[in-house]
Amino acid sequence: MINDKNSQKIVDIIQNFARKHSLFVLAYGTGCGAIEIPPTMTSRYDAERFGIRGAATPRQADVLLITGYLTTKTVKRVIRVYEQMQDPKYVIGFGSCTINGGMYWDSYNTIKVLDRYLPVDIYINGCMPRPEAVIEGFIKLQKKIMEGRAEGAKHYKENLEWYRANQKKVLGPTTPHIQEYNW
Amino acid sequence: MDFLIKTLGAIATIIVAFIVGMLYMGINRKITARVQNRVGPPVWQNYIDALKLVSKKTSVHHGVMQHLAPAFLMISSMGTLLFIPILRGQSWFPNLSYHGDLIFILYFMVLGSLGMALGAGQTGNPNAAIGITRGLSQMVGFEIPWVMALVAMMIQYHTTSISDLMAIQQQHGWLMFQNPLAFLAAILAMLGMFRYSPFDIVGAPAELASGPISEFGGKYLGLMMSSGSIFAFTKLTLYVDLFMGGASNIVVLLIETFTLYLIPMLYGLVSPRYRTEQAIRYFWGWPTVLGLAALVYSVVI
Amino acid sequence: MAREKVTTLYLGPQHPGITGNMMVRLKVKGDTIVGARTEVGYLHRGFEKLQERRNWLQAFTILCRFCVPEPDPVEEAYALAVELLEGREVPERAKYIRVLVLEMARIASYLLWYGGQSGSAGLYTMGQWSVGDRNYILDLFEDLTGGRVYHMFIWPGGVRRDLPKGFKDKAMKVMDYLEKRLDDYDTLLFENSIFQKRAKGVGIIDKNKAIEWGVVGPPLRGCGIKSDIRIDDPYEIYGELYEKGVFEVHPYEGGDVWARALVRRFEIRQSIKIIRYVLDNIPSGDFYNKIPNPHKWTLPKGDAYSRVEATRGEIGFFVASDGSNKPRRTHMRGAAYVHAITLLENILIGENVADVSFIMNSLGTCPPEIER
Amino acid sequence: MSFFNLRGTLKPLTSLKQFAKKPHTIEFPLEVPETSPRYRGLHYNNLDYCIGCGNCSTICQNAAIDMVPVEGIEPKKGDSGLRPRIDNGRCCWCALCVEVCPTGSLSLTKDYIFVSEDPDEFLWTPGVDNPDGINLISFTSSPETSLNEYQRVPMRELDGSERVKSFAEVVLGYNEDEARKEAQRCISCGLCTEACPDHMHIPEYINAIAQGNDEDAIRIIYDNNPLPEMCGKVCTRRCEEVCAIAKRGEPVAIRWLKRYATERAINADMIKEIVNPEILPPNGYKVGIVGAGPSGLTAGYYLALRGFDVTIYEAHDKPGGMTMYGIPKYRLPLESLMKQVDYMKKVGVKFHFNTKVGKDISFEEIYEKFDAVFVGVGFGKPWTLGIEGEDLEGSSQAVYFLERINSGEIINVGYKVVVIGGGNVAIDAARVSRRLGAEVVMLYRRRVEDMPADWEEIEGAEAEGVEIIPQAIPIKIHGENGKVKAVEYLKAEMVPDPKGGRPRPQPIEGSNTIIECSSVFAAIGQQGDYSFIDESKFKDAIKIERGRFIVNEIQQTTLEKVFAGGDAVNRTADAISAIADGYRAVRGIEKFLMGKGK
Amino acid sequence: MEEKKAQILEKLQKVFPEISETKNDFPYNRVDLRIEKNKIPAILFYLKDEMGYKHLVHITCVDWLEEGKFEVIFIVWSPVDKIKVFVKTFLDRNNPVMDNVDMIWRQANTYERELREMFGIQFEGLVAPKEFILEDWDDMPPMRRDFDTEAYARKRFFARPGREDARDVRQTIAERTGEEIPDFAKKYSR
Repeated sequence: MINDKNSQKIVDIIQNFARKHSLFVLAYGTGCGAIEIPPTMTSRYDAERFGIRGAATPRQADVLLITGYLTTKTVKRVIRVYEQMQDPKYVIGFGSCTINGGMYWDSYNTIKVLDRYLPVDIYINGCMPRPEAVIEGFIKLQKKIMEGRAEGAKHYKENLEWYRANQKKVLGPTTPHIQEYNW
Repeated sequence: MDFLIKTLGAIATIIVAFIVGMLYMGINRKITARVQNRVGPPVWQNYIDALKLVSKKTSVHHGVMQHLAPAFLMISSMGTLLFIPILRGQSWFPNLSYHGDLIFILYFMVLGSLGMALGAGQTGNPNAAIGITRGLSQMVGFEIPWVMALVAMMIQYHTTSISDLMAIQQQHGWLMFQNPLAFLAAILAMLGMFRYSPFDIVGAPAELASGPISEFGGKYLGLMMSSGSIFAFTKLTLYVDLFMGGASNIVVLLIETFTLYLIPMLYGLVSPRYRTEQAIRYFWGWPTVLGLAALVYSVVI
Repeated sequence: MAREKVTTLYLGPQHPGITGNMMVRLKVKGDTIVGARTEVGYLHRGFEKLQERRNWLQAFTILCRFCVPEPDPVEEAYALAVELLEGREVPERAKYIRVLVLEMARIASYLLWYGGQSGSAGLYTMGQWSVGDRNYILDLFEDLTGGRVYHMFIWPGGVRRDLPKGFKDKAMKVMDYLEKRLDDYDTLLFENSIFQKRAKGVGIIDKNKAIEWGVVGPPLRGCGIKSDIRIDDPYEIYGELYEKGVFEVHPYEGGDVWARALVRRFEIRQSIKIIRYVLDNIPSGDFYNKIPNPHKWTLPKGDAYSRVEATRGEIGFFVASDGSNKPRRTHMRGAAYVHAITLLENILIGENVADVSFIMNSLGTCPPEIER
Repeated sequence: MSFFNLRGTLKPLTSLKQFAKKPHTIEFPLEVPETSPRYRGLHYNNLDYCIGCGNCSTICQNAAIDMVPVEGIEPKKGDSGLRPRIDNGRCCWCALCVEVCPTGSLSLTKDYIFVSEDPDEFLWTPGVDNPDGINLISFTSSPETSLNEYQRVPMRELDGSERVKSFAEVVLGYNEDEARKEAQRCISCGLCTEACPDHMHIPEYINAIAQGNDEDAIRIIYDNNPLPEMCGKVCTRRCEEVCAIAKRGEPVAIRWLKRYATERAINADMIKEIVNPEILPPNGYKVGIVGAGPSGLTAGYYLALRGFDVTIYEAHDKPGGMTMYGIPKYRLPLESLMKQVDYMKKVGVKFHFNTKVGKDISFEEIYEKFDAVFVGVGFGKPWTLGIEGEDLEGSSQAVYFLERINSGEIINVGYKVVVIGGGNVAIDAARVSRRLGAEVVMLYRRRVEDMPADWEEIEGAEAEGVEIIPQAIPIKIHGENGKVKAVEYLKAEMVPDPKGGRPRPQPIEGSNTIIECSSVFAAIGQQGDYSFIDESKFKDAIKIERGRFIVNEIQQTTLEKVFAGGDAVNRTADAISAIADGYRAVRGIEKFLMGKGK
Repeated sequence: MEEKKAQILEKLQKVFPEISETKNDFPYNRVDLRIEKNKIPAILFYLKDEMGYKHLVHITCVDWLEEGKFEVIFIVWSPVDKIKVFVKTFLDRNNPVMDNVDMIWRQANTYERELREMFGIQFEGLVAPKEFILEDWDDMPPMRRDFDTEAYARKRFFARPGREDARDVRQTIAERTGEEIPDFAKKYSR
């Protein structure tokens, strides 16, 4: 009948389907990109149609939206928040500044390349990306989840040392030391 | 054999309650969306959410109570469900309803919240701690009119059994017309019980992140969500049983429960949240007055 | 509830109730706040440093990131400061278009505030409506400036583009729609007894101390003091408009969240009036007094400070030039800089924990403006 | 606040009526809303219009734009061959790059969705990677909205009627404010430097002027052009032809700016003081230069700076060659040229005037005496018309006419002058004749737009009352008493060239027209006169082809000690090319001699 | 307004003869004055309490690196006079110390914290947490002119590789044509 491999496949498909259609986004406006989140979530664009909704705390969230630049002070919190989130978790880089520094490319207080510090699944370009682009980004993420390729969290765990080294370079002595952070 | 059927019946009851509760929440989201001028998620969105939450990996450990809290909630909601009659005069899903006793149910309903309180307390999240304080305060608030309404009926009909009350309503008509004061008090208490706006002070996102459940994610949250939907259905059925004489078949039950469900939902849609002390003052205001009046009315009658 | 133990509660930086990315550290006794400390810096990008490295025009594109919900007053403040420093004239038509943009920005910002204020009170329907309707204003912005959120439109010397064809009709339609919707908002929010209960008597600012404490804008008008940069230190055509009675400034007594809400409710309608007037009476002519090649555009040595009334209050821009093509120093004064730190720390004491984000919203806290 | 606010509780419930309204949600992937007609989305670059000036890359405060070579785009004059590449990980969509694009090739489109898993994908070349963007263009700049100033600061000139009264300089030059303003128009791309035969450091000195630092400008100008004031007045301005601004407007007045800067130094002492060149100690080599034309002077000056012992032999009594004798004084006053030559004398260049090589001194002598020889003899001999009556009195070559005028002779040209030709020499002859009080008619074979002369010159001539008759081919000069009486010409029509070149004039039979006149000047080109090397020793050693010396890239002729430059070498036949040749020869000679020494 | 501006200066100069430099010929409502740093609290007190300049608009600082000075500027505004007064003072860049004024306006505390952090100006008597905006900052105060933010950013953060093949237009053309741009001209290249 159904062997283990096949059943695992079916389970995966069901799981991915559920994960794809139910994305809880952590309400953390890290940068100016947060300004296009309310329009995306409210009546005009209504991201809830896709099962995207806000989650108040990292424990409940699936998606970490990095809405723009991260200052060195924020990046500590973001790393902590990311590590508090439960697998599977996804990171969306939102806006130009997550890709290569954006307009803060020469600023002394923002990180430039997000994927050195956190595994990023999807980049949405724009400054600011319009709600349509944000939704497009979510659709791409859904596709990636369905194909089972959204393995950022796994990659992070496997390459933790590399990420930690990069984080340390920016954060100095206050890099979070424990991976499992309890309040 | 009888035991087996009863067990299967109980399971079926829980499944139906889960499905219906989730469906109501889905409809809630849809109606909310429409009032808010938007399309909203599909009705089955909550099932997907629950499925996803259950499929998540969970690797948080704060203590034993934290793991038990969702179980407490589940036991409380399922237990309550099993102790109340679903349909009147039908032998389907009788479960334990013949043992159903209002006073017992009153206590059983609180069990979940207490378990939750212990669990959330163990997470050490200050938001959770404040949320619990608020939740318990609010419970103290709405329990008073709620208990008063129930006591009024107990006094009026000299019984604490739900089945008996349902039987009485068959003869005298619905209790909501027999003792409208008690019904009003109970409905106002129900607003608090459902924790929709303006009484969503426990999990108020803008104030406390999500309160007691701040530290619960993944499977725990999935369980809580499921138990919440079961509990919602349970409460609605209880109200239908108490004030609308129960339902003779599943369609009537759905209509009646949904009508009741609309009240907290629609009111919540257009109301901001009360502060904790305002909420308590609210419950100790008109609802309590109504409850007292109901008591007096039942005594006089 | 009546525990006497003082606990510390961190609100933010990741917290759904906080406006933007900042933190308030609260000392709480039961539900009552006994001490508050604002901690900012989560959004500091060193804009002023970056502006020093860019020439006068390049520095202009950074401006709208100073305060994201309402970028135009910052652009206006910078343009005004540069114009004051250089003595550059702005064509009349440009002034009208600027006022149009500023008032549109004011409406957009107030609509966002409707969402924030009611959302922090748990009334999400309001936010869904107003933030959704805000998109109509953003559509207008898109037609006019080419940008939805970041307009980068008001620049030294005038504005970047003229009004597009058919803009007036479209804008008028949006204004009509908004006026209708504002009545809906009133039904839902201002006539709501629960909102009134939440808002009255909360977050009171002392009228006598208000000016000294640096309160500006709607919070100051909410203290019953008639103060508005648009009429006190008029810029563009506001002085003229005020004299003609196109708009009014109305203070409300009380100093609480409710009074501030009323001020905003009143002003959003005034903005619609101004927009109608501007669209009807806009003169023809140039919209831009062209600056020279931006790489070689130098400003005379000196400094200037300009002030603009934004929805949060007074926005100011200090620029100092050493005679080169780059600013020597720019320094922005945000209203939130005072409101969200010393004032907030002050008025939070004695309030309920539940009201923190409620009060923050009513003050118009905007962290990017504080940290820049 | 009443204890129970019934209205306040119930009124909000009426909001629930919104349930009946249709939601205004845009269901995005299903319906895609149209963005506004001036939306600032992703870039699009029209690769054909783009000239790779890089202005977009410098205005971008995010350093988001790189200039990179693109396959299929060859660099040429006026096109750097580079195209902007956008790093969308930097771009903030401010569209300043569009506002400063001088050609208008860069624009933003309505397309704004750019989502990818791969962060490296955000580095892309607009126009190459999104060729269909041309249909979506939304945010563009027009000359009105652009940040570039497309209007040149007008140059003040004497009025046409005023000009013909004297030989006073027509162009008055910029004053300080005008010069600053004009200099600010320059976007410093440097495309012009490639078009300039001498590769002057144009953006640098214009920037110096714009920043109010005229002395630095002069210093930069003198770095590779020792006759800038002359260039500032009469240069053919190949630089302005490729000016990036000229794609949509008037080019930056590079020539006038140079003129402005160099005129700041009012005499030779001042030039020396400002330029303050570093003169290397004598290195013992001697270099002889034949001809004090632009190329010879240039070579002389820079060789002197490099420590060579330089001697210039000039046939005329004044330096400058064609620039002295061929260019009328209303364009290039004597003083300005003399000022620069005086300066050269100050840095140690030795002159022998009135010394014609081949007559007063033999070329062999020079060849033997010096370690290297530079020949910059120019084209002194004009082409003849080859028509009947050319040798009549009153008919002469425009070049000789100008030469005589410039040496101070007073010539009576009579009541009406016919000038044949359409080049700068022809125009000069015509305008000089106007100043001598004659009516002037110009005959040119082709159309006015085909005239090789500067359009400014043509306009100037017309403003002064010169009549230009295009498509006229002279066939005979009628004489009376050995004097010119009239010119007969045929009208011509333009026929396409079968080889694909520019249209050629074809005479129309029987359209003979006769203009009465008192003088005829022919100006149809010159050729070289190399009689001075007609000695057998050099005749074969120095190869000449089609009237020009054959030189390699360092201006070395086939005889290794002899270098050549100017009109006698290049085909462009203008002063700046001659200067460039001279400058190149300096480096050649230096390499040749110093390399040999080591 | 011109009269009022003159009056203000006159009045202030009477009380504070130390005022060294004044300027009130701006075409708008602004008066400038310069005073030595130890008189700052006194003149601000006077402006606020005696003359009605109750609203502290701004405190800012300009770094004149070449002259070795910090210029601290206080801008105050009177809702009655409707005039801005700029009170300026110079500090020695090597020893930037001045008096704290947050007892006059509480919000000055925030400004002073910022200036302390961004310029390293020490306000004597300022009570506030050490860090304001930055966290674990280990370099010189970043708003000083001699702090090179780009170099710092390059040192501390990563930039995405792949853009090294960018060419400078001017350089490319110069290379192609063999033009040698002399060193003294290079500062004018773009």
